[in-house]
Amino acid sequence: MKKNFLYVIQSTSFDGIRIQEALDEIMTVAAFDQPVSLLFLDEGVYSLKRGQNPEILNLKNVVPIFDALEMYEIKLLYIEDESLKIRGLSTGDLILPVIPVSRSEIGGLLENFDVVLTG
Amino acid sequence: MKKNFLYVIQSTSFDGIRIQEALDEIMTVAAFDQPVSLLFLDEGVYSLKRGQNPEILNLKNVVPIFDALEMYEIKLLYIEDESLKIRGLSTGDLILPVIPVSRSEIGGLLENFDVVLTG
Amino acid sequence: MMMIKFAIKISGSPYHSQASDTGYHFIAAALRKGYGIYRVFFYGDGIYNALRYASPPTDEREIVKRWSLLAQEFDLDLVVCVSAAQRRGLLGEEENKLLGGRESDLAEGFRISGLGQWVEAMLEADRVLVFSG
Amino acid sequence: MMMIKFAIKISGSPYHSQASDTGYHFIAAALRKGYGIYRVFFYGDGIYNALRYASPPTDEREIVKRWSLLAQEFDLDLVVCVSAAQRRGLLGEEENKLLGGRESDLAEGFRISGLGQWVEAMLEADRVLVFSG
Amino acid sequence: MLHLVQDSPTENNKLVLCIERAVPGQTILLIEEAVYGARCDSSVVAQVMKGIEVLTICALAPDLEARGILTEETLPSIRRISYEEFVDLAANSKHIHTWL
Amino acid sequence: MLHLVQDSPTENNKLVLCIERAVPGQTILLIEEAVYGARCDSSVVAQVMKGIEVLTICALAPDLEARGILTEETLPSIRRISYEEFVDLAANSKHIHTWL
Repeated sequence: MKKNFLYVIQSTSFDGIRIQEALDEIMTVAAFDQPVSLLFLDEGVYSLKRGQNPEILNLKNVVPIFDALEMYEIKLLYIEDESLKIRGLSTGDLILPVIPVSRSEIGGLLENFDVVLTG
Repeated sequence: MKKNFLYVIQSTSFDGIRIQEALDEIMTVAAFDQPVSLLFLDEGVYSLKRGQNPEILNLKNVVPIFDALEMYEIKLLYIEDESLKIRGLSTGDLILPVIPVSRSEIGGLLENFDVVLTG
Repeated sequence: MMMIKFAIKISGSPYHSQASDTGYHFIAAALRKGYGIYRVFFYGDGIYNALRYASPPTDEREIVKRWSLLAQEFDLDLVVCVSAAQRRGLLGEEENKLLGGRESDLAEGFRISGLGQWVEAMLEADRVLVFSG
Repeated sequence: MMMIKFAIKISGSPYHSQASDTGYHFIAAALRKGYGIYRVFFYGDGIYNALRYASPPTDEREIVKRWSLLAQEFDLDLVVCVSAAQRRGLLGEEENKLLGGRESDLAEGFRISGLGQWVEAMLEADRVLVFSG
Repeated sequence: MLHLVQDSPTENNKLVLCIERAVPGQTILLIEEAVYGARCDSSVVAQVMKGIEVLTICALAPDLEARGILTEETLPSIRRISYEEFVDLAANSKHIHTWL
Repeated sequence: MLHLVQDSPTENNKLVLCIERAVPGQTILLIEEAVYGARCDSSVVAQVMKGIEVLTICALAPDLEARGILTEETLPSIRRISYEEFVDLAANSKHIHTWL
């Protein structure tokens, strides 16, 4: 059985360990050989920002995990353009290549997947 | 030793049991014979709204606890005018008499107390 | 038509938001209507829903106990994520055995297992729903 | 001039927000600078900071253990609110005795007591500070 | 597709964002604190009214009643639904997303 | 008086509300997610600049650094302070309030 998964990342890497636990879940889905895509929006776009040093706060750095996603065949990373812009960011400020989508397309995008989840 | 306490209530009665635990704390302060006042702002103004029925959700109704505050000599309830207005409420919609203060007065009001706390 | 089956993730702590309440009421309503609940998976701070010794005052709902009762009544599969639970300090029977036969902190009707159980539930169920704080 | 003494309330669960981290770093910095911490009071979901068996992966900070170590190093008074803890399922030594001598879930260096301890701390300390999620 | 929104519109802008992201024909269910967004005099009533033109917006009745929000206080085009109807709605929606 | 703000200005409006509530001479310390509000190109830079005219606004340096926010990205009139300076600031403020 195959389902097409989309995880929506809506929080920064500093909102407790929400993202870290979401990534554990995402890796598990990928380990079941299921296709997974990610969509970053709202505060979630900060989690891909370059130059983060969570180690300063003794927090785990999730950037290497994001980097490893490709090995898990997780290749499609979408990002909401408006979420980036209002935070003064552009795709060049991010650690990974992403596919920008506009806010008005989000509802349609979600329907392209079998399962949509909150990270 | 006497200190003058102000509790700032910033959440509704449905944000977990934040308000219920704040009220337990407030009652304990009052039981130590310390003067306590309350300031409601942001979502917190909803907690005084008339006609709430948390029992429908099997949640505890905190309105009787607010009613009992007077017995504990907790008589000064401040409310931020702007917080009420943006929620379409007026003091007439509330279960208890309150003293309206404007947003620009809040910073000064807080300095009138010895201890300011988050409920 | 076969009845729709749900896979449900609860990731809110019992007293910090309404997530656990809404999840409970949704699941109870679904079961009473004859829908299937393939599995309920407790993740993140949701694992605190399974602390056996929760003893709220008598005038409050018993969040942990009502999960246990629902599980009993409907043969519901309540799974607590092992990694989320270990990180936070809720041990299952096996870990407690290693600690010299200490009694488990896990409430009746819950079991501890891995994230794979959640992925399997998402693959088997018709609908996936998250209640989070 | 006498050194300022702080009374500090932590009411965020360890993994849901940064509250426990910020509180820890503030308190550690204050103690190292010679300020007094009259008491740290764990309330609401903050009580989950005191779960003895928390076992995070080895590459993560140990939130519970570092509180215990700080308490030991600086003779810090860490108090967990009894009503918040009972409601959520964290029992102290006395309740465990009633359950037949079960080992306590409370981590080293913490003690369980009532809200009065928090009010007393607020009255005795020079500054009151809340870290909440 | 069913969108679930749980935050009050005066707490943050999740409800407005959800309305902007949903596409015509989709459904938004207001639960928990988000039911304040069903009120006729909410601060986001203009955006909600605009959303209703192309979306179906419902609100969870027990959450409304618990907060003392009367039927006459809510927008007439927002249907109040029970937990049972919530379950049916979820069963009939191939996609469900919770907006945190 | 010291005001502590911990939420990102794009998550909710707590920072702006705090600026509106603080009175001249008071201090606001941005901690945790609120440090995004120290950026020159934040969405609330106008309100922050207006606040700085009458208030002191600082930001917790470790929270900035952890998020990769460089000194040149933040408003020059917002001082970056260490945990040790945070403690001194709190010790010197008769009143401290955490805005949840």
